[in-house]
Amino acid sequence: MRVLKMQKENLMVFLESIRGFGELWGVVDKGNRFVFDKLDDLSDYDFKPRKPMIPPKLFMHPPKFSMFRFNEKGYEAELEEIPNRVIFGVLPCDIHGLLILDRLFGAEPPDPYYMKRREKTIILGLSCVPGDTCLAKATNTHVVEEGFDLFFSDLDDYYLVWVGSSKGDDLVRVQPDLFEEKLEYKDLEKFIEWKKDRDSCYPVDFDFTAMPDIMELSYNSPVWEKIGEKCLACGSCTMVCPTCNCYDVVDRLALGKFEGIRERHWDSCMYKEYSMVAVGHNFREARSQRLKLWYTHKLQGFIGQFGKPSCVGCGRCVETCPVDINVVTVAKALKGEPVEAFWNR
Amino acid sequence: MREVVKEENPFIPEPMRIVRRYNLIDDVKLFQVRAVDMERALTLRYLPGQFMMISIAGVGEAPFSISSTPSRPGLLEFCIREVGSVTQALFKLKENAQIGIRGPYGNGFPIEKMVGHDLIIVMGGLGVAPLRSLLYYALDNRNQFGKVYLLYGAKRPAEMLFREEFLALRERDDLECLLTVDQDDTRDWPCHTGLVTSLFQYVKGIDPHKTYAAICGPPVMYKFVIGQFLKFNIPKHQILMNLERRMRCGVGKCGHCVIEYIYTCLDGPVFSYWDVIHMKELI
Amino acid sequence: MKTITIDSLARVEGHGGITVEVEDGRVRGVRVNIHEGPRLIEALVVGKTPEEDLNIVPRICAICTLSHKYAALRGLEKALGIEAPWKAKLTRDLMLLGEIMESHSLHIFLLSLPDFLGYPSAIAMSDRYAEEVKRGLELKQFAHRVMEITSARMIHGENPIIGGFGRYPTDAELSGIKESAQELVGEAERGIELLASLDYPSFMEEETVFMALNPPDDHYGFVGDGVLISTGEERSVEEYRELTQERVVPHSFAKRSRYNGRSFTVGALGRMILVGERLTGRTGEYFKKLYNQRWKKNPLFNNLAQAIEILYCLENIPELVDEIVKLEDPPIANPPRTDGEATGAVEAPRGTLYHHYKIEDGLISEADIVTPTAQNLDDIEKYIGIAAEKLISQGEGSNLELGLEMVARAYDPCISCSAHLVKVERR
Amino acid sequence: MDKIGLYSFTGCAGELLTILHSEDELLDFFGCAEVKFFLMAQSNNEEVNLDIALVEGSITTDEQTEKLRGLRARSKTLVAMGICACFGGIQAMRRGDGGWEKRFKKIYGEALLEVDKPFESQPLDALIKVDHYIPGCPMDKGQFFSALTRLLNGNPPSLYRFPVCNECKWRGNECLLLKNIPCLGPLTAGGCNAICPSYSLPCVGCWGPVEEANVASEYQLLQEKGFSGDVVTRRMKTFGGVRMAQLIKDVKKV
Ligand SMILES: Cc1cc2nc3c(=O)[nH]c(=O)nc-3n(C[C@H](O)[C@H](O)[C@H](O)COP(=O)(O)OP(=O)(O)OC[C@H]3O[C@@H](n4cnc5c(N)ncnc54)[C@H](O)[C@@H]3O)c2cc1C
Ligand code: SF4
Ligand code: SF4
Ligand code: SF4
Repeated sequence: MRVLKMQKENLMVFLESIRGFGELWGVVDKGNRFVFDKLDDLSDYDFKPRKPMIPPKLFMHPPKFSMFRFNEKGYEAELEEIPNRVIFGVLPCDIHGLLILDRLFGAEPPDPYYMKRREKTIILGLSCVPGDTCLAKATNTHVVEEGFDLFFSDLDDYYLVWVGSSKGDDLVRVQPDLFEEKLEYKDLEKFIEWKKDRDSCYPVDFDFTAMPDIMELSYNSPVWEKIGEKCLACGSCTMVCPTCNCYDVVDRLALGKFEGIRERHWDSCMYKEYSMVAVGHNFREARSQRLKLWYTHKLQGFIGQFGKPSCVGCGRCVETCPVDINVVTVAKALKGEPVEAFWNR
Repeated sequence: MREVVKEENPFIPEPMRIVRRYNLIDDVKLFQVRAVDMERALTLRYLPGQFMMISIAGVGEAPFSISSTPSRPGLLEFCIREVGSVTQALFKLKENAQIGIRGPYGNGFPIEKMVGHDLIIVMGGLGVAPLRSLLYYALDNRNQFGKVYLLYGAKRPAEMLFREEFLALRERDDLECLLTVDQDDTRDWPCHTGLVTSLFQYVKGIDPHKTYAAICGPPVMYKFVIGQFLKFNIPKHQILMNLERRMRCGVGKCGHCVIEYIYTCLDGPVFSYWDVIHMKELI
Repeated sequence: MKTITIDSLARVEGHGGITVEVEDGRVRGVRVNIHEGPRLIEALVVGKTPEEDLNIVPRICAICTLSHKYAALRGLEKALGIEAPWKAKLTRDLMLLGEIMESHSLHIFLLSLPDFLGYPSAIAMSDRYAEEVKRGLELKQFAHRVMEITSARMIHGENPIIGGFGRYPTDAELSGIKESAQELVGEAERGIELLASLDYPSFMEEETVFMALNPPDDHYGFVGDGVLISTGEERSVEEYRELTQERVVPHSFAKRSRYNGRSFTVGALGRMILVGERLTGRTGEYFKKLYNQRWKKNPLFNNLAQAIEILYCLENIPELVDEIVKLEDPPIANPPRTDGEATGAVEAPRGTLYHHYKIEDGLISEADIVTPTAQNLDDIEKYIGIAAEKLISQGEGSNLELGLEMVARAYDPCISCSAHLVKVERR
Repeated sequence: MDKIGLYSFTGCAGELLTILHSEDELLDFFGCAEVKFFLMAQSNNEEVNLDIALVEGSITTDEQTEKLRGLRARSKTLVAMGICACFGGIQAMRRGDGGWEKRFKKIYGEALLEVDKPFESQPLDALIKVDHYIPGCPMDKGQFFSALTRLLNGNPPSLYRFPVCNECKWRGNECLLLKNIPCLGPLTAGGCNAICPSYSLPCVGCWGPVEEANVASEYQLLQEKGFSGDVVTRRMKTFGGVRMAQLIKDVKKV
């Protein structure tokens, strides 16, 4: 992969220079929460890595949008209003999240809503330092090789910039003098040093490789009942998970004339109605069954099919679930390790 | 213009017309549907066991098995029970009304593998919907299959779907058509009375390893029927069943039909008993 | 004897009616019967925290939800010894302007105008008077935005809390409404002119007593701690019990008020009469031009007073916004104590609204709420009586319903009552 | 064209006002159906057979009970709007504690009322069959029109059936429960766009309980966070009406 070097002070100039490629977005600190917001003014933006509450899936797969309109004459897709966007500061785990969603939405037949938005979104990745809840090393998603256009590795006074796509290359070519083509040996050395350092500070280390077997064996484990009893079925875990994609669909009509939209909005497998079918039969009436689905889906099914979990280790469920039901506590409990969690009290 | 959008957008339904509708029983109707575009109507290909998403603008979408056989192109048939909003809206539509359809979706029956085998088709209640397609496919391509058994159970004679059609099938000598009702409240039911499993006594002379079994019906039925097949020594991967799950997209995106990481809409709705054994949630 | 029934003068909050008994052309009795089922809100908030009270009391009435919120806040904060940050105070004033304007434009354009112009509803009116209906809707919609950005939603917004706000409106939101306010001034003026051009019949004219809060610094406004009375006195809001002397009447779930044995009127008309002279700017000019002695006798002028107040709101919102954006978001003020007793009052769209609380150990032990409509009911009865007598003596039998209804509606007692049908039963 | 009627019982009129406040839709609203009864907006009202009756408010007197029964009898579809109609509203928050008479006396004293026989607040479905529920205090105008347009087309409404937390996350809010703020989002029907948490304020439950409210778990959670059981149940009951009272009772039984 092409790797360049950029002095830190050039980043702002660079981002200003590529505004022509689309709206510039980044993660901002809104007092007590991190969210994606438009960066219209970079003058007091600090370009620090931050983990937004809602992962970047929301750009490709918005919480709620209209799929198409209909009227007496028929259906017409609503795809045209998608803006070009440049997202700065996407973290490695979230890039992995997008790769998993790419696989799902890109599979035959590709989902045009996701694909179109993905196509129109430029991903500028940014290296991070793990926080208290990050477990990306355990899921092997702390490094990225694809899924971005440019990736900025922060080495204190400069960035190493990995060019991950032809569009990324276009970006670099807008003002090539902002980048240094030639990397010296000590740059790579520094990078390796940095990586070693960073990898050593993941607070959560957990071995997921055995999970499929453990899940298989713990199908009847009392853990499921226990977490099912405490789960609030609030769905927060699924909303914040970078690889959760479930959605529901409703038709909405206009008043007074036959015209309307088909709306797609995020849904959660934690909700009771999720698996309900005709005549009220529910395949997952109990919360424990729904939780089991989530965890088999993330930690068993995906590993079985693609060799890795569909958990990307971002730690959001760890941060989000009010009753401490998350990949770490559940996986530990299934392995028979002691767990200190609300649901276990 | 819309053609282009449609081609790249699998969520936009194609316009189709209800050609005819028949009352089968109280809350079940048969809908005959044809693509508005005649060429599309004649070239639409599908497999028995596949399903389509029927869309009523302003109400929503729901998956329905195709009940007609691909061996008779032109018309699509759906056998539909009125249970909720989409089906209610559909039941209100008159002949010639336009609806939207997407599909066909799902794996369908592995016809290529089934060719050359004996067939035992077991259906209960609305389980007719997908299996009728398989049945007529086999009858239309009669020489490709060995023995063909049809076992169908309904609660009462009045609740038997396609009753006249199936009663007539009993006249055929290339098909063993076994019909039963749990209870004969009419007192002139010409066939068997008893649960569908009790029909197995009439299934004779099949070579289990050269037999495919197909089941569809209410969830309670599977266990008992599968038990019978196992007694016959039919290999587990040759026992096939159509499953139902909630579905919003039909193309593996919305997540509702997922079991572990298996999407019922992509990898199903036809599964083998072997799948069921290693995927606990399947039935 | 015949009985005239205004069948469904629904609510102060809900359902009721007006019965007029007439014998030999003389009115024997007028009764505003409030059948609205009782909700016992004042009893329900006992044992709750002040925060919970703030969730509950706005639900007394969806039209004056923010007035209730504000009056309760004033009472509760006073009781707990909280000095709300200045920015909170100004933002609350802004939200109240929004509510007053919204309520007035709804009342004038959708409920009252159809009467004057001879239509059953604003919708029916919208063919010929599309302009007017559109104007009303535009003013209303703007007022909604003010309510939304300050309180978080159109009805029952929870954003105003003890000691401040959950989140203050952003500068962008504020400057947005400032701009729109300036754009709408012309619409409000055309509204005043339309109302000024109407014919105000005089069949019920008689003087009465008016009350309104006395806004500080000789300004016009809707918040204050003193009550001005048209008899020339000024009292403190803490004396509200004496001022309103609530009593229960057998024919109504709504309580009644009298001052020194006399019925009285609160609301836009009262405010104009008592503090209208303090108005400045375009609003002041209109007041000077239009105000006259008939206003003191004729409740129908409440409509005109409301129209002038709409302009007042529009003229004041930009100034208020300018002041608010200058201030940093302050932290939420915490209560220094957990016990206390106090009365808070604001001018709601329909008049003075009192919230009195006693708090012990952080929980409310007593609550008393006096709504403007409860205060106005006796005067409504009085004016309906006069009107009925006069109209009957003039042989205006056919216009009786409309006449009585217009009187009731002028008070804008609460929205539903103002749109109801009058039935005359002749026995 | 469908005949519809809008009725109001004991409450704050929040639902009918929500409709009246829909400036953009108001004219279309009156154009899309024959509005036979809407006291708040028109004076030419008629009590006739209806295709759709839209009812707000709870029932608190004998006269209202009679009226509601009559309305049910002449309406093909009856929709309860707002938590007063759906669950009894805030005036039902203490239902069943036996103290209603006392509270009534507290407000009205011993004065003899001739009006109508009042009783403690009841949701509509305690007295008649309700076909559809639109929760909220007040209901959301978008949800209302979405339900209405579907009904006018002869289809059942399709309202959100998830808790407040869903939309709260759509809006990227950090969960208040994690900050020890007693948010009732997980127990409360969604559809309000998670307004309160988006203003850093706890959900007070004003939309009434969501279908699957895990009361026991939230109760325990809030207790662990230092809120007394009293405070927690009081909060849950404020807007939860008879449904929440039932849920709490069920938990206590276990
Ligand atoms: C692959 C596949 C093939 C199928 N083939 C057929 C077929 O051939 N024929 C056929 O008839 N069916 C078939 N089905 C089932 C069919 O898809 C469902 O019956 C259909 O989705 C019902 O749609 P609806 O909109 O009418 O019902 P919905 O309105 O979605 O209601 C469905 C059920 O959901 C529940 N529900 C919905 N709303 C509420 C509410 N407000 N409160 C409580 N519960 C509620 C109820 O239990 C209701 O019965 C198939 C399903 C699958 C997955
Ligand atoms: S696991 Fe936690 S976050 Fe997810 S639904 Fe349950 S309580 Fe909510
Ligand atoms: S539900 Fe809320 S908004 Fe509706 S009437 Fe009751 S208190 Fe008012
Ligand atoms: S803040 Fe409240 S509504 Fe939002 S996720 Fe947390 S509990 Fe749910």
